[in-house]
Amino acid sequence: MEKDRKEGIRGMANPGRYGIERVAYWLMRITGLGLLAYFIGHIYETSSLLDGKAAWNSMLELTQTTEGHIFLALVIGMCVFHTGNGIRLMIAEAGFGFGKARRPDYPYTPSSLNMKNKLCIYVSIGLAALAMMYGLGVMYDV
Amino acid sequence: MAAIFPVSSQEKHEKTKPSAKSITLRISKFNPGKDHAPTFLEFPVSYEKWTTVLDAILEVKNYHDHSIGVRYSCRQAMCGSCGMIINGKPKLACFTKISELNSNVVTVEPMNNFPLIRDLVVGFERMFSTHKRIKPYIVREDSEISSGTKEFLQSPEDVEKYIQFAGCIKCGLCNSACPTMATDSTFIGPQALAQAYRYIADNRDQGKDKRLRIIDERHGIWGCHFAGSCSQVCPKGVDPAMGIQLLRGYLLGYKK
Amino acid sequence: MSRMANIIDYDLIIVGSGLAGLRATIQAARRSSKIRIAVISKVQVMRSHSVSAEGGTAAVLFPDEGDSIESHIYDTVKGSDFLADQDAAERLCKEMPDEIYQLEHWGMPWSRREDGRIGQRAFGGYSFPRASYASDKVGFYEMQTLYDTCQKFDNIEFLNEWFVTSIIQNEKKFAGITAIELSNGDFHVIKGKALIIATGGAGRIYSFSTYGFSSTPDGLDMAYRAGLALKDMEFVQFHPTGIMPSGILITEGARGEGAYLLNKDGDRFMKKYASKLMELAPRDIVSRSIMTEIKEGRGFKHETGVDCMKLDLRHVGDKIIKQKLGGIREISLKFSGVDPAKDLLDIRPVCHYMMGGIHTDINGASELQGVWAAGEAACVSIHGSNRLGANSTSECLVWGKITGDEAVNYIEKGSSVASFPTDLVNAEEKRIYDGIFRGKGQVNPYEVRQKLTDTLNDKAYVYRNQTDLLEGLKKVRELKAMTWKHVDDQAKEYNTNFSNVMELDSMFRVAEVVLIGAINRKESRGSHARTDFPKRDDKKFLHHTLAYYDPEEPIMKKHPVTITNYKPVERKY
Amino acid sequence: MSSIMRESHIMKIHYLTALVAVGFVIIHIMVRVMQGFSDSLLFDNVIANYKSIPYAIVLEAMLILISVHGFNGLRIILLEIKQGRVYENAVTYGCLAAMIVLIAYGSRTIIMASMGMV
Repeated sequence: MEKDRKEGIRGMANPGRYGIERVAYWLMRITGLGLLAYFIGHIYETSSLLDGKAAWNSMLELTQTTEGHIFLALVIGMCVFHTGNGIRLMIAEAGFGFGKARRPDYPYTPSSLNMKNKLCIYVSIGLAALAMMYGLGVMYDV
Repeated sequence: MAAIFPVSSQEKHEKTKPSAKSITLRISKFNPGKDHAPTFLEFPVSYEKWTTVLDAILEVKNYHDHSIGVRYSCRQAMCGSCGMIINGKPKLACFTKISELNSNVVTVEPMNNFPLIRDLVVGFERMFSTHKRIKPYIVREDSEISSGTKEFLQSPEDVEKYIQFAGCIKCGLCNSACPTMATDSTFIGPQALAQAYRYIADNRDQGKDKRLRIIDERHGIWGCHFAGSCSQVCPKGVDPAMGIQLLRGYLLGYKK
Repeated sequence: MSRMANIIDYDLIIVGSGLAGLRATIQAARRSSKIRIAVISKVQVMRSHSVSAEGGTAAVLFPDEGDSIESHIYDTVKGSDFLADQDAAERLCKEMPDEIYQLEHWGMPWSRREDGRIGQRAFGGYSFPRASYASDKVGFYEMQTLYDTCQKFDNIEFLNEWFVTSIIQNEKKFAGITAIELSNGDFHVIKGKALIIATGGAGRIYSFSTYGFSSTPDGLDMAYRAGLALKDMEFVQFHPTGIMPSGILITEGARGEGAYLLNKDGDRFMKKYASKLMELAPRDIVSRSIMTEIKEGRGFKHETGVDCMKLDLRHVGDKIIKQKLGGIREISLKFSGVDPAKDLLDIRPVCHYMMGGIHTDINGASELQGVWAAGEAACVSIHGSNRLGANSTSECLVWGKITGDEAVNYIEKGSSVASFPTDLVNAEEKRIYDGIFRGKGQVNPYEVRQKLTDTLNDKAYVYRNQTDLLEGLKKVRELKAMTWKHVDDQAKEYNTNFSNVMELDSMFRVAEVVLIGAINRKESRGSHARTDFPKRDDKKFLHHTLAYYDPEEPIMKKHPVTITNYKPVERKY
Repeated sequence: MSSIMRESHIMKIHYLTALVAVGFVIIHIMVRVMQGFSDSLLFDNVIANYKSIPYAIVLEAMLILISVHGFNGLRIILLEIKQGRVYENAVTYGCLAAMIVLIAYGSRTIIMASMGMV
């Protein structure tokens, strides 16, 4: 057993025991990593331009599949969530949106976990879902 | 363990009387000096509506298994000794009533993200040293009085600005819940950061720049990603997450 | 010697890390950065029970508004039922204002008045509202301020969770201590030039107690075994308002903010017993009044079957309660399920403080050269037979500072011990390892502890009498004779079974001193109320009680009370 | 890296790159959607896009901003997962190197395509 008994990645990733803020934290990481992976892939994908039309078209064939479209829809979702939640974090991390510090009354409800923040998280998730649907609509010309 | 006899056979101890309500208490036992892996011991415990998890653990320690290692003292959520994981979440044992857990099984384990000493007892050396690192005292030249000195004036509103963060009892629950501390044992942690804010927000203090410099490093304040778990588990309403975000306002230049 | 591998060396050893211990630590550390200080405690720093002090710290801060040092001294002496040493009380009251301001300069979050000055509230037995407060967590904030201020110094070392077992001396001088490091079970010898004992009170010898579990008499007992006298141990303060069923303290500050005590008829019965101060009479009087009401059938029954009384905070209002009494609001909501703004609290007198302690002079010096005692562990005696609320944190601060200074003076004079007495270390090792750790027996020590503490509760509570006290002593001795001295957990690491049995061992010796002192004092004075001797008897008993250790039975002696300006008169409130 | 820069400076960059990149990404997507999604993917249309210098500049800026933001994010996550001098240096310089390589590789596409070297 490790000396520090750190919870480890499983503890970090397990969002179930705490509130929606912990879920948001976890989604932020996953979407960030996902977007970075997509971004690297996208750079590689577009580099096929330089090898001419045939190379470009065969690359397109690889990505213009059902799986490719679902993946792209996911990327849109990740992008929207990461942006929405990211803006929330930037505002919060600058110290705005908690009201004032004050003597707390039992039972304690931390004002950093307030409705404004929770709402922003839910809205970010909602917007991500809408954007994914819209994206799929565009890709399938609905 | 030797058999334990009652003091006299007629006088049965009151506390061992079976009551209508009872739960199974599962206690994590692990002595790194002797054992290879943690095991759980299970004990039936009867309870009343005011029985706390600490009461239950001590009942077991006093009458069933003397060897249970547990740290406790004030039993009124002021000393911060009895932080542990109760049914999966970091809580103070003395501040958690069995009746409010709504569970027939209560599992207690040592806090995560701290080195284990034995059973439910963890080592606090690192947390105490990070607390020391952020200079948790009033920094100013005239902080020692001479005869005839009166107080620095401070309005009730000035006190409100930091009093929330002065409630920290150093129980370590926030550090145990923190997702960054789950993998990064060099992270300064919500406990120390909240205390850094407590002193910076105090209008008697002049140590802001020194403290900001200390926390503005690789495993410093930016290791916080505002998952809010620290504030969720804090038994005293300290809200470390808020303190940390307010600190960042200074570092990002929004606040002077 | 097999175990004696660990010898550590410091200049100043402070045992106990509560208010008095930390105040002494800072005083010594700021006097000289060359002095190496060890703060040793069986709990971690900030876990000492000082953190649970609630109501306030008494000091005269507003002489311009009608308060005076003189009045504080007289209130303290009168509160003590004239058993206090008046020179000590005077010193306390004179030094206190500076202590309040010093704490404030170190960051103490005192509650403030609108004009920005430190707020004070009314407290029992005072003729002026002079309890400086920080909502109702005064002890906690004071501890935090002192602990945090300790972090400034590099010559302080905290030995957290070391259980000190004995004082080692040679040629009537302090030489060192022995201690067990709880985390790994190692036995250490710590040499030092000076020792300050600040181990607090011993209220866990009572089962219904506001004290934390760690407030056992091992510190007092260690001094007692080393030949130091315990003074006035029969005076145990019962705080009127311990909440049912846990016994957690509901601060006197609640009554300071206006709470009423009500009996079954809905009467504020205190008007019968202290028509002027009512609920804010000194604690001994209020506790006796509650017990009298209960005895005369005007009490309540708590659902546990125990008699109790009601505390009414409803008219104080939610706003004030939240602002000034947030701590007790939390306690009553959590532990008793009662909102003080809406319902009455069930309360009962509860063991809260020991006026007695290690016998010291006015400088906190004990009878052994190089050893001082401060705080509740010491008996200077400021509180005589009954302490006023808010004077205990004051005492911790003032005598913490005084003993810190005195110890540094002593160290700087360069007095040292000729040779280190290893035979005493051997004897101590034998006592704890052969006598306790490897002891044999069948009786459950925890059950014995419960019975011992129940006995004190039953037989030496608010009202006492000869029959009860003698029965109590007999019962305690019967329990002591049982085979409870054994440790079933033989592990080295964090063995609290071992420390619990050592604590129990010390509880027996100190409980005996409490009971014998109470039996000998055939009068009623302050907290010691005898139904068979209901009057104070200044002719025979205007003296302190000293108890010296003897393996058979404590040797009891008398010690004169210092009276300077105030002749004993009848107490009326 | 953190010996050269304070962590708060890095975080300011992290926030700023994110905000600006969001703006450019919106432009990027709008341009594509206005063209019609499938049409926008046709080889000739894509090359035509690249040849518009303002659009190429948008792409290049986006490439740099997202690379900086993304690899800094990756660095933060990796530094929190494990600690130690060697590991931390490897992560820091590894991320920096990866960032540079990706920017160089992407720039090659943008520059060559916009200059018509296809």
